[in-house]
Amino acid sequence: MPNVTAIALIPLLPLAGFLLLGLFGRKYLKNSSGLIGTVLLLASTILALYTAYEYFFVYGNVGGVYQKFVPLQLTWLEFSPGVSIDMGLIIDPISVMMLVVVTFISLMVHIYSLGYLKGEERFPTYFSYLGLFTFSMLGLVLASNIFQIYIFWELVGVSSFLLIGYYYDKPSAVAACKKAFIVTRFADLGFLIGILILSFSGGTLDFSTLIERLTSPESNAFKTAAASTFLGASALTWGAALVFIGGAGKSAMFPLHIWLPDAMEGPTPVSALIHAATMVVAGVYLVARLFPIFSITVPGVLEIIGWVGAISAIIAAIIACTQTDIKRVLAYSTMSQIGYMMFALGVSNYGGEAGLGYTASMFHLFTHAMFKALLFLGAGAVIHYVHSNDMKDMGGLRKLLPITHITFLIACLAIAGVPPFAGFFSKEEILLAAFQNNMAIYYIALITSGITAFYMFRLYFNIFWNKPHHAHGENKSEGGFVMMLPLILLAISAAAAGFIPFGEFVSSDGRLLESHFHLSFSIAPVALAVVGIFTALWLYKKENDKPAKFASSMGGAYKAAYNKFYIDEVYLFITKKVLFNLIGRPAAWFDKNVVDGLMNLIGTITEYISEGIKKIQSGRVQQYAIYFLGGVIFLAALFIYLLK
Amino acid sequence: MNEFFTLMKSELVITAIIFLLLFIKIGKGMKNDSLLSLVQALLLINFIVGFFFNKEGNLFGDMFYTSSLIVFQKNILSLGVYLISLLCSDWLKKTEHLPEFFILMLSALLGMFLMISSGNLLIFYLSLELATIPVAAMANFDLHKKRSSEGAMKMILSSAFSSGILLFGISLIYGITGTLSFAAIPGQLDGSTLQILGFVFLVAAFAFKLSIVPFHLWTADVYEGSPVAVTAFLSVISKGSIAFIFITALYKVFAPMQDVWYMMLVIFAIITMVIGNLFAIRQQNIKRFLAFSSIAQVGFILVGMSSGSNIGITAVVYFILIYTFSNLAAFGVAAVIAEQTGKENIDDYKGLYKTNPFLCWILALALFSLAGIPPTAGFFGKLFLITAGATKASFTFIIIAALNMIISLYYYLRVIRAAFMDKNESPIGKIKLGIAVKLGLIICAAGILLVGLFSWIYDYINSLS
Amino acid sequence: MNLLFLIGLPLLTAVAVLLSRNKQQVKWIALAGSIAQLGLAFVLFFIYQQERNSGNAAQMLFEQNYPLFASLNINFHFGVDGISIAMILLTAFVVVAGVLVSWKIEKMTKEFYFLLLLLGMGAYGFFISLDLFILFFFLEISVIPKYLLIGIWGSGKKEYSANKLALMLMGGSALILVGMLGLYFAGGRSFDILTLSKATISAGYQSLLFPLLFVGFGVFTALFPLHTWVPDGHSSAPTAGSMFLAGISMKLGGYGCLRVATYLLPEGAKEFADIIIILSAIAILYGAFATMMQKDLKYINAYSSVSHVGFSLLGIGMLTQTAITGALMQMVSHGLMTALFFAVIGMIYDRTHTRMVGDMGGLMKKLPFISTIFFIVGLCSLGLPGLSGFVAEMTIFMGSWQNTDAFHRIATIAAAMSIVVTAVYILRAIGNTVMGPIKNENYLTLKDAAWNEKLAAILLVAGILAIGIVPGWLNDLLRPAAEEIMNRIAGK
Amino acid sequence: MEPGLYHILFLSTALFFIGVYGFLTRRNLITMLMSIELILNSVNLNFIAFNKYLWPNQMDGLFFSLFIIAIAAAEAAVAIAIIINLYRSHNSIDVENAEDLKY
Repeated sequence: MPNVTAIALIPLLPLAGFLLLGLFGRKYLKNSSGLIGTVLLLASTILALYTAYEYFFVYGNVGGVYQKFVPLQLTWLEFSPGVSIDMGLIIDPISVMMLVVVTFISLMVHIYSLGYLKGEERFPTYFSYLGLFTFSMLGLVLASNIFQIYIFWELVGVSSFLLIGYYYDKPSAVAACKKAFIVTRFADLGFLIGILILSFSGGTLDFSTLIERLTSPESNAFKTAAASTFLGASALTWGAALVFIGGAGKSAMFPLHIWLPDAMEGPTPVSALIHAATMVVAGVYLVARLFPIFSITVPGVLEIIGWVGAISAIIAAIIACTQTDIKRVLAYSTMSQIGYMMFALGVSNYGGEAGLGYTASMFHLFTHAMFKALLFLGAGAVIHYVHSNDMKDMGGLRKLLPITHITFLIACLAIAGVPPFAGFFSKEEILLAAFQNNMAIYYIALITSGITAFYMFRLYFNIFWNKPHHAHGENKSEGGFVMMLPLILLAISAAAAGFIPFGEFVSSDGRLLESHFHLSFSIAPVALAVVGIFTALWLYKKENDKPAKFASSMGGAYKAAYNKFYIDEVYLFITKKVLFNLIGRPAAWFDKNVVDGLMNLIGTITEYISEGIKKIQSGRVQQYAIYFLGGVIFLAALFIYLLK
Repeated sequence: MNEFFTLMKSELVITAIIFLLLFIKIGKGMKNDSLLSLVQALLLINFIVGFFFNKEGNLFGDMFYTSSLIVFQKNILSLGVYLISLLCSDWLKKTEHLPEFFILMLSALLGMFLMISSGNLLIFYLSLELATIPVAAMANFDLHKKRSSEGAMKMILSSAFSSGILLFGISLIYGITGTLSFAAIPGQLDGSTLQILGFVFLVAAFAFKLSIVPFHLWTADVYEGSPVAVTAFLSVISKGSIAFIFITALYKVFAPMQDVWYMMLVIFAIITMVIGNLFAIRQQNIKRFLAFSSIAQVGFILVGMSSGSNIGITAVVYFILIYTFSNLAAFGVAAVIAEQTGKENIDDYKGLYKTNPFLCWILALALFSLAGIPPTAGFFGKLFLITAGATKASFTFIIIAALNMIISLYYYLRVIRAAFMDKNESPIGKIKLGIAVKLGLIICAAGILLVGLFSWIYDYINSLS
Repeated sequence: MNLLFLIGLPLLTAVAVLLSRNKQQVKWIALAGSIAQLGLAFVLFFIYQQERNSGNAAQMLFEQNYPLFASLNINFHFGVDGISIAMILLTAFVVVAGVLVSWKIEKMTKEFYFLLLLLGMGAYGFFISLDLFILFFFLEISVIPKYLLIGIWGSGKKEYSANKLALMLMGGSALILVGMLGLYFAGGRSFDILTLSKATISAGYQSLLFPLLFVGFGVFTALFPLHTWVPDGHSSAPTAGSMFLAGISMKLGGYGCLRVATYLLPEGAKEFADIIIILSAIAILYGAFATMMQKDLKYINAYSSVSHVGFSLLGIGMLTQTAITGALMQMVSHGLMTALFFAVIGMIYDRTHTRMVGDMGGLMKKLPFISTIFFIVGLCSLGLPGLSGFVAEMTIFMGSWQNTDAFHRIATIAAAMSIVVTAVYILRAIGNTVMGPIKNENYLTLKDAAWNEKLAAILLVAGILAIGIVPGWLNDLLRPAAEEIMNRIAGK
Repeated sequence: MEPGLYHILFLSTALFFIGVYGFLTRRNLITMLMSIELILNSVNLNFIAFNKYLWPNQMDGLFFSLFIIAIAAAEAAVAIAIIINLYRSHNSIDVENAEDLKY
């Protein structure tokens, strides 16, 4: 049986770190803060690994099926009998897997940050934010209740907001964090309404009950939900679709991805943690969590998911080829890889062999976390060295940054899907799943993997080869042990993670799913990857004008891609022009002039009248007498004629 | 014989004081200060005496009639007179004809007493004139001020005119019913046209004295023209007395015509409140301002009166008690300021708080009480008036009444704003308050704050009516 | 326990303040008094819980009934249920905070604190009275303090705002008064809420009285389109004044809308529910959008108050138990939040001497504490989990969704949209003031919060967190009362 | 023929309105006062007539008219005094010159 205290401690330790450093860090723990945070996280990492071991090898598997445990569930807020927000811990394959990923990556980032942000003014604040983020992410992962996941969802959002805006005096950073928060918030609106619909039709907020009620065709909850339709789609479909919008927002799926590239304004380790490995895959995790419901909705929300994922994957890949800011390149590649995971879910089905996509998606999530974190941290090391994000300031660094160079190369090979690195296996399964279900998506994926290889190596060559580096005077080392250790560890896992028989642990229905390889199948993608790599080699190995020519030959297409297909501009138009000028300004004006004006008008009218009637008081006794008589006559007439 | 003394005791006391003053006048006379304090003492005695050996009964064949309620009303009036003598002592000290002033004021008071307890149209008419003519003379007491004499002229002429109308009405009623006694008239009434005509003429006179729109036009001019003491007397004492007798007239004498006068009261109430408020909004002179505000207050009194039941009587009497305190407090402040600085405009009050916080708080209390805002007693007074008016449950009427409270609040706030908030480089200087004035103001403030919370007062009045 | 303490203690404090000699004395007496009130409120809270746990299921606890105007059947009738307790706690918190933040008041300190405490007393009295007349008395009693506080210690076009506020509120009270009298005569000459709640009033008569009472109280709680006193009033008032206005006074209105209008006139409520929903939905969105355009921090919060209070009215209009509970939670939450917001704005203003968002920037560097509080309250206002706003709003949404028809659903979704707009304007405010580069060199010399400001802020934050992190207690407090109201509406 | 009630009532009413008319139109304060006397006298006529023709067994009307005459005298006395004082300050007894107090 799961060990509640151990599991509960996993998120609580980072929380403790957050409180400790947040309250006292600034004054008392200025120097020790980094260490405290790291140690606490180390502890929870160990706990997570322990939990994972226990679950997968001791108690988790009952009769060949990985069970779903809810060892702890406290009522937090009861809306009405049966419908309540519970704070619980859920233990099942994906949550345990995520526990490991989150804690491990977070630990790496903590260690790395010790070096990366050394001598920072707000060192404690930074680590407290990291703690907050890790806590909320773990809470999200462990959520046993759909509203609980929403709560931590929001918390994750705000901690990412804080971390992106860590350099709060940089206007671009402020803009970026606002953008990130608002865009995801907009998506969360969908999520919220989705929750309302699902919980109302399910009559509960608890995941297990909800899924059970909404997926068993004979339960009346399912019947009513399926029966009550709006705009041709059943309540169930609407709920699932809206929930997915939330997920798409967090996972930067097209067209809600615009915040992700800007989010790179944050410190690089943060990007590695939040915007590569953990938070951005929350959307995938959410869909996986509610997968049974998604898988039975008609018309299939899964199809939407699949297409959204595929489109995001390819668009992001194309844009990535044109960017020169290395972090932005990585950001788009992240988006593209998450696209993979999404459509992998989209092409999957619930249960058995058909559930391959699900497993593949989770697998890719796992490996991607490793190598993408590695890439970011490597990029961080580079940036730390050259003090710039831009490719043109780099080149020929392989001598100066040997370790970074090697690890980065491994990561590139991994993401490019070159065997035997991790990316190869996971991507392989995804392609297989797509191949089995949806050819169109399969081809898109195939092309994308080629492009992926190309832009990753474009990046690699531009950083480490190309023009020789003009070392500007100082000749410092590449960041020291604390920064190199994470790189190495991650490199190892990025290289080795692929050999984990993932299907045995994680599958849509908890049953074993052995993944079998057909070499014939994997020829195409690998070949494409190699082609991509060699194109990159040919274009960028030496400094030359081929890329420029190439770009100009593409003409408009290149320009469009370079400008991210002008999606930002569209958003800008909607917000600035429509929201502010067409709604906000009129509303403010209306309030100031019409509503307020009415109130003042009443006053003015009163005074006007009182000015108008002042003549009555003429100051002449005789006039007064006339009014007197008038009154008398009026009364007499009234009572004698009218009221008789 | 003995009964004669107990029943008419207040009248007798007043008469005694009047004669005493006469002798003093005829005799070698007294210094103003000592005379003033003497009179204040006497008035206090008169007020206290009012509480003892009260009996219910009537004299001279129903011509004079008194009850504990009437006694209570008389006490309110004598309290009011006492307060005036305190609050205006600055001005009184300066007048060279102090005894005459008090003789006039007290004979007017005597007239009101008789009027309240009159049981016969003849006595009513006589006492009404007794209550009016001296006041006209008082209004002219600032002999050298043009405005004073103008105000007095307007008052005497218009009141003479109104009494002419009144008499015509009385003569008609006499012609129809053949009797003048309040007790006998109701039996004779059958609502014939001529009766209504007579009734309307009669009511017109009441309306004139109560300054109900459109019979109110003399009010503001007279108030502005006459000295503050007289204005206070007019706005509180004579209004109160007329209101009391008006109730008796409507509820007792013209009871058979209730549906007629209910209608009339509603109309009166509405236009009086509205016109009074609208005029008050744009007044600059504080006395004139208070004149119109008191007109509006009369409108509220009418709302209460329209109920036509005991609750109405109680509400009106209760309100007038509170109104005495509130209005006299306001007038008291106006009086000291006018007397010591000669300033009577609201704009002159700007920045008053800097120099005279005490006066300002009193003023604020008084005005909030007039506006009917808790914790002041005015809140209760107004609320009960409206409650009484609501017994007939005609919503529009009540809503109009309630909405008028907004306008009135608006102009009361104008004064408070001037006193508390507005900047002024040359505010009114520090004002020295004599013992008497201070005492008067404190009594008023106490009344404003406590009468509302001492709910037994209301219940007591209710038990009387 | 004797509820009269709740009125007596503030009164005593106020009198003591009047009698005290110098400014220091005034402040300390006021502080001590208000803290004592807070203590009293907590004592009341715990005793109440004990009573309930010991199975006392009476609708009102600690009832007291003294005849006041016997002949009119007006009584000093006091008693508390969960709603009152919650509101009393809120009031106590805000009063202490208000006293603390106005520590620096130099002009007419004595009068200031006197009026402040009087305002608090009015609120306490209002929340415990079960007799409409007394209720109305305490509602009106706050007019003088409000007017003078804004007019004397205010800023900007204060006289105008004070006038507007006083008059509009007076208008509200006028309507309430008429409705009250209508109830009085319809319910057999009684102002007693409990008696009236048993009385049977014809549906027609109810739908005549309900608008009067609801709109009347609505004016107090910024019911669209009668909210226009809110922006001017709040922005002109002194810091503590705004805190009291938005934190307490607006809640009087909401409480009245629920306890008097909806509870006593269920038929009327049913008839007008849709209109209420429409108005409040408009208020929510419209207020939010109007906020986006504001440049003055106080105006931002004032308009956002319009939007937030709209939620509680929406909850009332939805007429489901959950929604009403949410509405009440929103009142408490908004009270604490907006009070804190105004307090922070005041702190910033005292230092930068501007409230214009455009002129600030980078306050985080020099004012870390104040900025952090600003962050927290901003996040609370945009409904971040773990802070009170989230709990209240979600409860309202869940409750509203229980109405299955399209109209209610659409209204709910419309209201939900405001969470995005809220995020926009809050982040805009935060981004331009707390974050960003420092625009003005003078800001480099600013001093962070003093002890009194810190204390006030921490107090309110504690309240916000207490609701946000463990909402259960508040829920349990309010739910039974809401149930009672729903039973009456359902005609049980 | 001998006059009946209605003749007298007619006369008195006419007198009343003449008085009113005079009060409303005359500029001279004294004249206005006199027109008020006219009104009062018409009332006296009323009382006496009613008393004689309708209620002969009581004397109320007669007494009332006596009192009216007395009061009228007192009223006139005060009024004249005031008018004289007005003349002192305004140097005229024309009502139109005494219109400072208005609005």
